[in-house]
Amino acid sequence: MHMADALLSPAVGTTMLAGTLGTVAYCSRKLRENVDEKMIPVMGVTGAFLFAAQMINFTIPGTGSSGHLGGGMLLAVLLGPHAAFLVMASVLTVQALFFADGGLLALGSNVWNLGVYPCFIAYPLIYRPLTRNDGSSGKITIASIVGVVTGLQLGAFSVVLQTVLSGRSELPFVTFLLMMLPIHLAIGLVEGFVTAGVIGYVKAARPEILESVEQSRPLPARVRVKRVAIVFLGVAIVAGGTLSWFASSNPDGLEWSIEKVMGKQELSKQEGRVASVLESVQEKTALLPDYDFRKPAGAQEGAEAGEPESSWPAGKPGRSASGIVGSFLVLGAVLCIGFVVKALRRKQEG
Amino acid sequence: MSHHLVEFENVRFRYPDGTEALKGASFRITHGESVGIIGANGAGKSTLLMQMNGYMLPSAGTVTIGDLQLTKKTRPEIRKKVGVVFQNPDDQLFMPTVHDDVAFGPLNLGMHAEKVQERVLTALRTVGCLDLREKPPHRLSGGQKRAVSIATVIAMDPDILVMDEPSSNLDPKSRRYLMNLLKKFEHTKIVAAHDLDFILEVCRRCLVIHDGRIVADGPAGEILTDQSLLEENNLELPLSLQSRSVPESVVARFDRRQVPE
Amino acid sequence: MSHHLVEFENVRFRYPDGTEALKGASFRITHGESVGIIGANGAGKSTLLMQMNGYMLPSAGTVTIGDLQLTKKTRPEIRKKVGVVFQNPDDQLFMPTVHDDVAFGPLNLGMHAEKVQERVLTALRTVGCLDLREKPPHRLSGGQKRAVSIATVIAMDPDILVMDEPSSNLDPKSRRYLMNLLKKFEHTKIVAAHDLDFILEVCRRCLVIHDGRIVADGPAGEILTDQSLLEENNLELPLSLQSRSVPESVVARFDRRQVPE
Amino acid sequence: MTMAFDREYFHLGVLDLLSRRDTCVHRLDPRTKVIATLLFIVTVVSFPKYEIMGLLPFLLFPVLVFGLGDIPVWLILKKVLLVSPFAAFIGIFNPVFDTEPMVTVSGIAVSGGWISFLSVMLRFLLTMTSVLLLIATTSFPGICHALRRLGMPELFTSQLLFLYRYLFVLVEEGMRMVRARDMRSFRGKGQDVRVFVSLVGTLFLRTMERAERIYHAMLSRGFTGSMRFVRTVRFRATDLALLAAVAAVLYAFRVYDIVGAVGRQTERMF
Ligand SMILES: Nc1ncnc2c1ncn2[C@@H]1O[C@H](COP(=O)(O)OP(=O)(O)OP(=O)(O)O)[C@@H](O)[C@H]1O
Ligand SMILES: Nc1ncnc2c1ncn2[C@@H]1O[C@H](COP(=O)(O)OP(=O)(O)OP(=O)(O)O)[C@@H](O)[C@H]1O
Ligand SMILES: [Mg+2]
Ligand SMILES: [Mg+2]
Repeated sequence: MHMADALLSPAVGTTMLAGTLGTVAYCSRKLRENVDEKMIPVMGVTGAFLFAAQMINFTIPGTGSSGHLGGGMLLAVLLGPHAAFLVMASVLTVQALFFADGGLLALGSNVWNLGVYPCFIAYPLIYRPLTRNDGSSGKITIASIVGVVTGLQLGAFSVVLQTVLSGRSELPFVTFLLMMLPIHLAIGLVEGFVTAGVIGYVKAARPEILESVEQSRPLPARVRVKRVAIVFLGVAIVAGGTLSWFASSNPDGLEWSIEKVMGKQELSKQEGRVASVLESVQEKTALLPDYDFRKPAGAQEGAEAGEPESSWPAGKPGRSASGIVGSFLVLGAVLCIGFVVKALRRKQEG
Repeated sequence: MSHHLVEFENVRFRYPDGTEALKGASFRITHGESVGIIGANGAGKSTLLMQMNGYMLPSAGTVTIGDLQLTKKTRPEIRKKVGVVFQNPDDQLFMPTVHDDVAFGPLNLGMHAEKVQERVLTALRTVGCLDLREKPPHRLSGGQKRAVSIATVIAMDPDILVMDEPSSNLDPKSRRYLMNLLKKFEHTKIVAAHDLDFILEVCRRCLVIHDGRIVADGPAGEILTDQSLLEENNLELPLSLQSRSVPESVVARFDRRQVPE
Repeated sequence: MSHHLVEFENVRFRYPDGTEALKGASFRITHGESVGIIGANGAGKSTLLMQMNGYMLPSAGTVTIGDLQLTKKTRPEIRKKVGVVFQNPDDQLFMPTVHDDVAFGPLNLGMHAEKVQERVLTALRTVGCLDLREKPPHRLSGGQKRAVSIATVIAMDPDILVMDEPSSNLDPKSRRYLMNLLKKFEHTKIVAAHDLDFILEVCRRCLVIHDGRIVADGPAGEILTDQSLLEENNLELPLSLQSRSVPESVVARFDRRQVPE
Repeated sequence: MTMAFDREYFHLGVLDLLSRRDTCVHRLDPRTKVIATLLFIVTVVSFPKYEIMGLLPFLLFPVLVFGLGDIPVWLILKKVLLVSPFAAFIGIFNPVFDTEPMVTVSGIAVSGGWISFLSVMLRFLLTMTSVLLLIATTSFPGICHALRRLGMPELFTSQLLFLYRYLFVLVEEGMRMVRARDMRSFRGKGQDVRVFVSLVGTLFLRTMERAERIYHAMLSRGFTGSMRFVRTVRFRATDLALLAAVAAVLYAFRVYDIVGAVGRQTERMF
């Protein structure tokens, strides 16, 4: 699933963008160091390939609905993780621009969610170890499925986390998670199966392609254990931290979300707490703090707390009427400007 | 035998980006005819062929194949009647082996395994590629790929065979072989090509398409010798009809030959 | 002018998978010659051309270009002298606009921006594509792509121009335009093609390659009229030299014409 | 279903064609447009959850670009609508979870959820339109060069250019293969995973062969590892001025309650 601009707060959006840019820089440097310049056309054309492959649909057995390929894991196997990440980033960039899949700010989140996890977690930590000694098709299938599912679950988890941290959607964390994870488990199973199939196909026809990836980008055995441990530790800390923080603000997450579904009894206070924790975390971690920097006349102080007091003139009917009148006038003015500009252009050309 | 009829009535086709590739094409091809379609690059030949089995549906006008008018509903029926061979055989051969590829269509028609097997072998024998059946398509030569891609289509036993640029990238011998192969088929044949000599050899009738419209329709022998018509359409006389002065050196050699031998 | 020399001495080449595509090819092409290379699909034409600018180094034997023997070290020098036009222009036009693409080579030669600009414009003018310079390659027609890909090579001002199947997929008019373009060049030209009429028109000399070996070498006019030699090599007489009986209907029509007009 | 592939492809082509027009917007340095778009999006997105009125003035930006850049409005809006089911899907949960009445419009109480839903949809409209307008007024290579000169690694931007160049080639290749598959498939038979796998596998093998040939072509023309371009577009004073103006207006729209002010002013007049 693609994250979208409209669901992001600037803090979350720019943080993810920065993380993604950093990873792009890191991968580019890595590739510059180790790999021949032939990789430039190879990566570009492979990106185009993935783009085309994603447009091809197939029928998912038993359901009749159609699926398509995500591709992060596939590319990691075929090109190695660094090149694969850059290709994923490029494909998502093109999709963001030409198909408005997500948007420009959300591009950071999307590349992170769909690129980092398959390339730097699922591939090195799951796929490679599982297919290490022999690449029999059974092992490839298992490794692909486990790898893709893991990557997608992490991605889905991130989408939920980013959405909730942004605070634009009312979907409670746990409910959202319960929606996303099972869907992506199903998607992951299918995609893992397909990925294994394509890897097998390529391996049968041109084994040297896969061999060259494994040879030119070996994962040194000893360093790996350490790196694996570090990465896992990092992930665990982040995940654990997030979860415990949620747990602390909502002693029982599930109950909390059910309460929200049923109706909001005395939850406003808790929500306020969640939101204020959120805000303070954002302010501390983000490049661009997300506080409301508008201070209009008669505006509310302490607005940062929960955001519920918007500029929409709550309550007072008189003010809401003026708001509606103003809205229409502004819209009208904008449209008029549009027509005038178009007319002027026509005249200029004609 | 009305089921071998192909009829276009004022067919228009507009690509979603607005390019109007067909601007009202009308013609009627009856059973057993062999028809060449010629025209400049971008004239609309491939677009026209693509309407014939409903890959694209006309924006206006009607296409009738046999006794069925082409619509979304009749499309699957029509696809069984009309077999299309693409310009680039690589696009057509995507299964792991030649055998799988030829069996793909018949299997999708829901035939029995035995029947499929029979079809596959017959089709491969017809195009002379029986020995290649276990090979992966990407290991075939250009000419072999072409022959196999024709086999994939005739394995479905279509009434009408449609081909886009069948002779491109073949060496002269393979091209000749293909021509002879096509001449033997009794299907209705519709062939689009730049290789006018090929058309002249294989087809009895010829349509000229220009900017999405049929601008000439008649016996191949007449159309392909009408120099001014051809030149208006970015074409020229088939090479074998172009009067060519044999280079001097050659004449000299011919003389030499004739004397001693 | 020894720097325009191309000399192959007993060149062998084996692909990594073991296919021996060249089995000892020897020939010598001197300054200003135009040489056609013909042979069946898979005979080794493309492989031969790829040795000329060192994309592949011979497994045995030597290739000499000008006064340099081809080795890993001399390769960059040799690439400046030998310009290769590929069979598929899409592979050759890899930059986002025509201008960028034509400028790619000269920029890599380390020229000044102004000099590059001049080269680009001259090259595009030569092939008649000056107006296309801001277009992206995916918006060009087949003939335009071909012309531009030739421009990319001549912008580097090579001494030797090497082309693989330049006429494939072109409509007859574009093909004719290309022939006339090539006839005007004064470079040493080496052209591999299945289109024997094209070779007959553009080249004065002709090599026949069969299974990785040169089996004939001589004036194009002689080789291309030697029916038995051609047939041994999966080829046939150029179409324009094939005696063809014009269909009866056509003769009838010619008569009709000659009377009233 | 059969045409879905083609349709997507054609949309790609349409935007690509638009981006090559020649208007004052198209002529701006791509860097200006990329930065301005990002600023725009961040500003729009920075409004709190229940904001609606504050977002309205921002419509001025797309409207101006539509006009000055001569971009067909319906075409872009159609694309935005195509994407928005997803927006609606996530946003629609707001009214479900947030049912507390927030305002009363002519006697009907409207919950906060509906307001924030509306707000999300407005954001969608604004951000999606801005991205589509960016690509409709800036050629993709232009954007790549902009990214390069804004500090993106060269390796990344170079292969992005290749991706763009071969997008059209490979998507067409894929499209033809899908056609070939669909023409021999009946009632869904032949479109299963197994066929998909060999289709994609074949496409990948062809892709790698093509990459090989391209690399050869590059080497033949003296490629030594870095992609060079002749620079054409320059960052001019106009660009700087424009960027400053955009930033100022964005800031003003963000900080001042324009809709409210207009509304109150109008009310006072009557
Ligand atoms: N995918 C597409 N999107 C938009 N326009 C297209 C597309 N495909 C073809 N066209 C346009 O439709 C017209 C007809 O194209 P078509 O491919 O049918 O020509 P053709 O006669 O087959 O040419 P060629 O001899 O080069 O194969 C051309 O103007 C072409 O640019
Ligand atoms: N990458 C490769 N790996 C292994 N064998 C190859 C490769 N490329 C070509 N060959 C083989 O080398 C031989 C010569 O091929 P080449 O492409 O040079 O033929 P060609 O004369 O150019 O044929 P065509 O007319 O079809 O282009 C053929 O047998 C071919 O199968
Ligand atoms: Mg065509
Ligand atoms: Mg070849």
